[in-house]
Amino acid sequence: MNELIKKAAELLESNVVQIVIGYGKGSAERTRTIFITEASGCDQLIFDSRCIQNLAVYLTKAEIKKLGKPAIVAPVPVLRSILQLASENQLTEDGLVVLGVTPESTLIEFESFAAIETYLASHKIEIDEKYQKIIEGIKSMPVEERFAYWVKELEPCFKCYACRAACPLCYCTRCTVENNQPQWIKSASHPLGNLEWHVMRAMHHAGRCTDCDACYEACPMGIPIHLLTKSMLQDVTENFGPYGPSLNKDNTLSSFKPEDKESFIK
Amino acid sequence: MPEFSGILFLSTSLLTVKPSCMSKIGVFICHCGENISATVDVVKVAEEAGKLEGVAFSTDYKYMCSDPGQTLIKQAIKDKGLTGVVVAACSPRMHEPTFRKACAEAGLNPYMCEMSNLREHCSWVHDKSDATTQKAIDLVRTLVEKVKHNKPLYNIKVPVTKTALVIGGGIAGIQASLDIANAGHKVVLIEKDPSIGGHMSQLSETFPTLDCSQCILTPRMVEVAQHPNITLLTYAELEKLEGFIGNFKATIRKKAKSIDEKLCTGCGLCTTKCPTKKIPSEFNTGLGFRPAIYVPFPQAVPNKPVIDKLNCQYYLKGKCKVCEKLCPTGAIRFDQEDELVEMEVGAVVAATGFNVMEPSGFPEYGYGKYKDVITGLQFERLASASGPTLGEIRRPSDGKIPQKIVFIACAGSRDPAKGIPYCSKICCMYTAKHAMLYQHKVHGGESYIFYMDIRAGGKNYEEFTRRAIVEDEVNYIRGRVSKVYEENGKLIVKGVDTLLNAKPVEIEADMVVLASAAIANPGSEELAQRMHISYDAYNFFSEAHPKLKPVETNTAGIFLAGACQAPKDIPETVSQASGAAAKVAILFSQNELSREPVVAVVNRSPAPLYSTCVGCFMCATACPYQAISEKLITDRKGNVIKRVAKVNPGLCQGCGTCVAFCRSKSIDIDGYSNEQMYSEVMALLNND
Amino acid sequence: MKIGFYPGCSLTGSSREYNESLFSISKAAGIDLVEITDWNCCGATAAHNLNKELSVSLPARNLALAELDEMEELVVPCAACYNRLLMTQHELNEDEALKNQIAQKLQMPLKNDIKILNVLQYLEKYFVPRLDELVKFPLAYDVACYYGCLLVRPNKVMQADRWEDPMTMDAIMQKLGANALDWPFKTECCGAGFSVSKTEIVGELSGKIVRSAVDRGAKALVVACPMCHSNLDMRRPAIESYLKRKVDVPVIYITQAIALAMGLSPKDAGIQRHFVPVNLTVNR
Amino acid sequence: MQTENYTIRKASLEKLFNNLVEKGKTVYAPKAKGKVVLFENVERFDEITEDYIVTTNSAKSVVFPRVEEVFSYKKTKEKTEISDASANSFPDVVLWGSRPCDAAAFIPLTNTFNRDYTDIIYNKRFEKILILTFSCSKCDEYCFCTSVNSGTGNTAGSDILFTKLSTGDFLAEVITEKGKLLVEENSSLFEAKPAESKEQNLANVKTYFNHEEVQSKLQNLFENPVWDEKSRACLGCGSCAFVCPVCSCFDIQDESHGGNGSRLRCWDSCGFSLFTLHTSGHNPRETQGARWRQRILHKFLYMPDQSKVAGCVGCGRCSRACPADINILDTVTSL
Amino acid sequence: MTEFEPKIVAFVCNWCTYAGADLTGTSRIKYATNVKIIRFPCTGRIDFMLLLKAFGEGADGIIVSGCHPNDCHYTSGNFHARRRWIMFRGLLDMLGIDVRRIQYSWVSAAEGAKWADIVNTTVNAIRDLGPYTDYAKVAGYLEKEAEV
Repeated sequence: MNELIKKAAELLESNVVQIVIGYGKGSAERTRTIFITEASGCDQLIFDSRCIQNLAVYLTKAEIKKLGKPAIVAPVPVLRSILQLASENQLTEDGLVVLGVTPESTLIEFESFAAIETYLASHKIEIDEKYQKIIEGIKSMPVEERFAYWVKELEPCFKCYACRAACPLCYCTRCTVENNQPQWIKSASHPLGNLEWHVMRAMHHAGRCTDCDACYEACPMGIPIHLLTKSMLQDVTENFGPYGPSLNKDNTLSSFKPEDKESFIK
Repeated sequence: MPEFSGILFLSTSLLTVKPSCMSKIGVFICHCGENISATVDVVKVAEEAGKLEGVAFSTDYKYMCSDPGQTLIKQAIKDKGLTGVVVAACSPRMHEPTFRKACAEAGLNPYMCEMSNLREHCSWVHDKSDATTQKAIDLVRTLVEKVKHNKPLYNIKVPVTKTALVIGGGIAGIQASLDIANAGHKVVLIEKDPSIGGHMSQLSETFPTLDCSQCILTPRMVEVAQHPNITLLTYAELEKLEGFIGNFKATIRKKAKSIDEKLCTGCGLCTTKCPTKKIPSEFNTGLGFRPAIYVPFPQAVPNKPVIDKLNCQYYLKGKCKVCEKLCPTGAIRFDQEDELVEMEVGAVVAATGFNVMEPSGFPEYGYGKYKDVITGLQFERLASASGPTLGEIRRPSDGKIPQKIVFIACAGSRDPAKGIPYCSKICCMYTAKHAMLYQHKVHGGESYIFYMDIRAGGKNYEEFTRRAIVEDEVNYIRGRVSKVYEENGKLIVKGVDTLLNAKPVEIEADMVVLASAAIANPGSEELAQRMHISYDAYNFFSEAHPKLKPVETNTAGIFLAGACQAPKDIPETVSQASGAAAKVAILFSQNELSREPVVAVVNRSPAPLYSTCVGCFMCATACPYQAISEKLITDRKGNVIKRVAKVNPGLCQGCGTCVAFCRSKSIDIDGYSNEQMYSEVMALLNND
Repeated sequence: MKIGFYPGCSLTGSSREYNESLFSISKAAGIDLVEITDWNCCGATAAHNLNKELSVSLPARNLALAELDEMEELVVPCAACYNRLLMTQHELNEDEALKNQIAQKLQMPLKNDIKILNVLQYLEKYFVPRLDELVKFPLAYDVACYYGCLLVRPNKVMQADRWEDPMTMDAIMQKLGANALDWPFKTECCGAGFSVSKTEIVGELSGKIVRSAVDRGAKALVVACPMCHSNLDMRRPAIESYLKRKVDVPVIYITQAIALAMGLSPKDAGIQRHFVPVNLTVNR
Repeated sequence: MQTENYTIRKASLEKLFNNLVEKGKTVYAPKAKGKVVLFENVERFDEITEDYIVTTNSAKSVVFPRVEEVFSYKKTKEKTEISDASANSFPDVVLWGSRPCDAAAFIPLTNTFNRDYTDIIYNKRFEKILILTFSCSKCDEYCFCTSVNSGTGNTAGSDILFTKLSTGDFLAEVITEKGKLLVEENSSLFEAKPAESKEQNLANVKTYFNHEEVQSKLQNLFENPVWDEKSRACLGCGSCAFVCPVCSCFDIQDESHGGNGSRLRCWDSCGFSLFTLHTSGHNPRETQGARWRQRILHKFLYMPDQSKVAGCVGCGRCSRACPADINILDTVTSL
Repeated sequence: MTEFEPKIVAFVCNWCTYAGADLTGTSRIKYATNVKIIRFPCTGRIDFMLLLKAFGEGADGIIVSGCHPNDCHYTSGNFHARRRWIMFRGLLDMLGIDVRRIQYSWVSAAEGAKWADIVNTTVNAIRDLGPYTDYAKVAGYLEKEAEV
C-alpha cells in the first residue's frame, strides 16, 4: 500500500501526472473514488476488497480529462478495461500512468499497454461458478418462464442509466438510446422500453465486456443485468474461442472467420 | 488523396429536415399487363395508397415502364410538385434505373424514387385473394414510408489519373503494358529482377508449337523498352499502395543497381572482368554461374548490369572495385542507395507470376541429394540454346548425355498430403514437351513419364501429347514413383504401372526430371496485403468473381494478369493480360468515374460535439474495403479536438456493415439509412 | 519417474532381447516402466482385417486398463502393437458413438486421451536430451537404420517426421557415435505379412533391404520393430538363399545400441539372443 | 383535524391489511427483493418486510409514475382524435409502510404539481391514496431528516402514523379525515391509546446542519469550486433523482404505432447531460458540477425560496443509491 | 374465429436472397402471403435492433436471409452478419425471447425454390407456435395501463 502512496506522490511531485485517480474512504463502510492533485493528499489512498468501482470509467470523462494527465490505481478489472479502451483507440500510452495493483494488493507498474496484456494473460476472465450455475438455471427454464423471469427482473428498472454511467466501455457521447431519429429504444421505462434498452446494452458489449460487474454494482435497484453480459461472454468463448481484452483490433463483432460455426442458419 | 468535401456535404445527414412532414409522394401502381392486376386488385391498392399521409397522388396504369406510363409519372411530378415517387411494379432489380431516370427527366432527384415489388414478390407468387391485395398495399405503404425519409443524392464523381501501374515484367506484365500503352495511356512497369522477361525468358521451346520462347518474347521485351508510353523500372518493387480506383498513390522502391544507368553503355566489360565469378545463376536455375556484377542473360532488357551486393567483394570486404577501374564511362556507383519514388496511378495490374516448388519436401525423390535429379525448370535451361549446356541435354553431375531419362509428373501437385492439392495445370504439357525435346536431341535415348492423368485440354494440346507418345515414342507409365535412389552410378526409379497387369516397375535412369508444382511467388501474401486485395489459401491473388470477374479484384481499380492468380500457360496468361489491359482502358476512357452515391457517411453535428462518432474505429476493422480512415477535427489554431472516422466515398461500396456495427449510430448509409430501414419495418407491421 | 508400459506378445517371446535392452537402459536412466495390469492382445493378428469391432475393442481394453492404472504416457515398443493402439485411439476419437459403444462393451470408462509413445518417441523424449551424459563408449560403426512400415504409416495417424525418409533413428545413432548411412530402403517392405507362411517372399523383400545396406558398407542394421527384426535376423537363411551369398551383417534394436553405448553388459542388452551373431564391440 | 390516538395490536395490523385488500385497494408496501427493499404492489401481508430503514425507491410513483400517459391519439390523413388520459379512473392505492420522510415528501411534490398549473392527473391520483406511515425505530448515517425540519416520528403528510411500541403493538396516530374514515371502517381493530409514549420508541437522528443557514449561505454560492470538487466522481446517471421522493422533473415522449399513439410523461433527471442540451449543441449546464449545483440549489434554495417548501426530506436515498458514493449530506455540510 | 395469420418480416440482402425471391416469382412458385420482404444492401447492414423492433411492432416471426458464405457481393458482409446473429441469438435465448421465431437462411440468387420453401416452412412453424402474445403483452403495456 505504502509503495502505491509513495509512487503516486512521486508522480505528482515530479508533475509527471497532474491527477491521481484512486480509492479513498467513503460514506459508512463504502469506498469512494478520489481525485488527488497534491502529493500531500496521497495518503488518503486505500486499497482493499471493498474497492470494486471500476475507475477506468473516469478516463474517458470530459470533466476528468480537463484536469490533466492522470495516474490511475488499477486492480485487474480496471486493467482489463484500460486494455479494451486502448484497443478501441480511447487511450494513448503516453496519456496516462497505470498503477497496477495485484490481487495481493502489491504495486505493479506498466511501461506499455502490451505489458498489461502480458500480465493479464495470467489473469484470464473467468465467470465464477456461482454465476455459471445461475445462468444455467435460467437457461434451463422453459422459454416462456425465462421471458417472464426477465420481464419481472427488469420491471424495477427506471432508466437511471447508472449501469451505462458506471461502465468504462460506455464512453459514447451519444448513446443509441438518446438517438430519436429514429427512436431505436423506447425511452420510457415501461417493460418494452426496459427490455429494448437492456438487449441493446448487452449487444453493444458483446465481445467487449470485460466482466467487471460495475453495471450490476451501480444499479440502485439491484437488477442482475450482469448475467446478460456474462452469458454473452460464455457465448463468445464457446463460439469464437478463449476471450479477453486485447490490443489486437479484431473485436468479436468487427471481425470474423470464414470457418465460424453455427447451427441455426438454413 | 483528394477530398470530396463537396460530395460529403451533400450526402451527410447534416440536412436533417424531417421530409415526412412536407412530403408530397406520388404512388404509381403498374398492372404489368395482367401480370400484377390478375391477382392483385390494383385499383384498391391505388385507392388505399391515396389515403396514406403524405401521398399527394396515387394512380394505376397498364404499363408503367412504357412511354405513356413514364410520361404519366413525369406529368404528375410536374403538376403535383411531387417530392417523392413510389412505383409499385416489378423488381427494382429490373426497372429501378428506368424509373429513376424518368424522375430525373422530370426534375426530381432520381434517388427520391423507390420501387415496390408487386410482381416478383407478390402477384407472381400468390393466388388472387384479399390477402394478396392486402400484402400489395402493405408493400406499397412500406415504400411510401421509406421515400418519406429519402433525401436527394448525387452521383459521386471520382477523377481518374490515366496512368497504369503494372507490377511484374513477365509475359503477363509485358502484354498488359503494351496493350495499355498502345491504347494511348501511360504505363509504369516495375520488375523486381534486373531484367524483364520472367519465367518465359527461361523456357527453351514452348508447347504446343515448339517454337523458341526467346524468339517470340525478346521482340516484345524490346518493344516495352522503347515504347514512348511505358516507363520501365527494373530492380524495383512496390513498397506501398494507398488510395482507390482512379486515384492510387504508389510508392516504389528502386533497389540500388550500383551503376549509373545513363552513363552505362552495357558494353559488358565489367561483367567479364569481375573476380567473383562462381555465383550460381538465378536465370540458369543454379546450373550455371554468373559474376557479382552481372546481366542476368544475354537478351536482358535493359541490357545493363547490376551489382549483387550480397556477393560483391567490395560490399563484403571493402576492397576490389575492379569494375569501377575498368568502366570506360565511369558508370559504377558503389554509394548508390535504394530510392523511394512516389507516383499517382489510376489503375494497377498485378502480374507477379508464379514460382516452382522446391522438391526437397519429397526426400524419396532425392532432389538435392542426387545431382541428376532436377526440376522441370532446370531442364528447360538444359534444353535451351542459351542455357549452360547450349541446348545439349547433359547430366549436371558429370556432363554425360543421359541415355535413359525419367520424368515424374505431379511432383507436388495434386498431393494434399505433402504438396498442394490443386493441379498445376502446365506440367502435363511441358513434361510432354521435355520428353519430346529429349527424344529430338538424344537419338536412341529412352524417356519415361510417370503420370496420374494426362491433362491436355487446350487447342492442339491433346494432339501434342499424342505426338509425344506415338511419334517420339515416349513411354508413358500411369502410376506414381515411390522412391528414387542411387545405386552404382544409376538412379533407380521405383514406381508402379497401374494399368493392365498392374505391377511395380524399376527403371535404371541416368537422369530424373521432376515436374515440380507451380506455387505462388514468395512474398505474394505481403504484396496482396500491401495492395489490399484478397488472396486464396495458396497465396494466389483472388479474382472478384470466379466466372464473371476473372481479371478484377475485389478492390476496384486493381486487376490481375497471369499466373499470380492461378497457374496458367502462356496463351492463357497473354489473353488474361489483354483482358486486364482492356479493363484499364475502359477505366481510362472517362475523365471521371461516376458512382452510385450509396455510400456510408459519418455524421457531423454542431460544436462542441462535431460528430457523435467517438472514434473507436471498429467500423474500420469491419470494413471490407479499407474505406474508413481517421479524420482529425481541429479548431482554428489547428489543435486536435476530436478523432473521428471518415468514409472515403471512392472506396466505399455501400454494404453498410459499418452502419449496423456502429454503437452510437454515428455512421449511416445513404439510400439505406437507419431512418429509412426503420420506418420500413414500422410501416410494414402497422397495417391497422 | 514412472511411465506406463505395454509389452505385447513379441516382447515376452520372440524378441525378449528388445524387452531386456529397453528395461536395462531405462533402469540405468532411472526410469521405471510400469506394465499395464492384465493387458491383452493388441489385435495385430488377423483380427483387424476380419472383425472391425474386435479390432478396436482389443486395443481399447488395454487403453482403458492403462487409464485405470492412472497412466499418462504409455510406451509401446512393438511397432505392431503401437500401430494398433494408436490407430484405435484415433478411430475412437474420430467417432464418439463408436467410442461410447466400445466403452460399454468393455464396461470400463474410456477417456481415450493417454499419450501413446513408440520406442523412438520414448527415446527422443527421455534419452536424447541426456545422451551426452549417458553415452560412455561411442558405437563407432557405419549403420543403416531400418524403420519398416508400422512406425510411419498411415502417416495421418502415425505422424512420423518424414515418412518417406524418416530420420529420428538416424539422429539417435549419430549421437551414439555411429555413422548413420543415407540409404533408400529405410521404409521398404520386409515382408512381415508372410513371415511364417511364405518365407521365400520374405527372403526376396528383406534380401533387397539387407543387400542395399551391406553394399553401402553398413556394419549393422538398426531396427525398432520385432517384425522387422525377426525377418532380417531370423529369416537370414531365406535371405541368403535369395541373394545367393552369405551375409553376416547383424541386426540390432536401437535400444541394444544405446545399451552398448551406455556401457551396459552385452547380456543386459540381450545381445546373445540373436540368430546372426552380433560382433559389435565398444572399446572400453 | 385534531389528531386521535389509538393502539392497534400486531395481529390486528394484519387484519387491517387484509380488509384493505379485500376492499380491492391496491396496496404498495416494502418488499425485500435481492439486495434491495422496494415499494411494490403486495397482495399478502407476509410479503411485506419490516426490516428496512427506508426503501430504495421512493413512494412518489403512486402519484407520479415513471411513465404516465398524458393522452392518446388516433391519426388519419383527414383528422386526429385525442383522448385524454386524465379521464381514466385511477386505482385506490394504499401506501403502507412509508416513513415519515416519505410522507413529508408529498407536501413539496403536491406543491410542485399545483404551483403554477394544476396537474389534473397528479391530483386525481393523489385523491385516491391513503398514506399509512410507520415511524422509524432505526436509522443510519445517511439519514438527516432532523436537519430539514422533519423527524423520525413526524406526522406531516401521513393519514395515519404507526409507531411500534415495546410491547410489539402499535400506536396509531390518526391525522387526517382519510385516516379517520379507515379507523371507522375497521373500528374493531383500533383500541384505546397506549400509556407508553411515542418518543422513546423513535430512532434518534443527529442534526447535521441548520436548514435556514444553508439556505441563506447558498444565496451567494453559485460560483464556487465546491460544486466541481464534490461532484468530481459523479457518473452522470439519474439514480439520485429517480430514488428521490421529491424530484419531479419529467420529459415528454410520443410513442406511436402507425397512426395511433400516446404522449407520455417520463421521469427525467437534472443529472443527465442531455437534460439541458439545446438543439444548437449548446449546453447551459456543460459540466457535471453545474448539474450537481442545480440539484442542491433547487432543493435547498429555490424551492424553499419560491414555494416555502423543503426540497429535501433527508431520507438519504440519493446518497445510498449513488454508484459513485456522492453524499448529499457531505456536500451540504461542507458548504 | 378466423385462423391465426402470422405476421412475418423478411430482412434480406439485395444481391442474393432478394434476387432469389425474384427468381421464385419468375418461376411462378407459390408461397404464403404472410411474409413481406424488406430489402437491405447486405446482411451485414441488418441492425439487430430492427429485428427486436419488428417483434415490438407485432411481428410473430422474422426471416433473415442473405448470400451463402463466400458469396457475399461485398466479400464479407455475411460473415460479419453471421457472427452478429450468433451473439444476438444467444442473448435473445438467454432473455427467453423465442429464437424459434427467427429463421436465418442463406438463399442465393439461383435458389428461387429454396426461398419459397423457407417462407412456407417458416410460416407453418410460426403458425404452430401461435401469435407471439408474450411479447405483445410486454409491448402493449400502455394499452393495459389505460384500462385500469
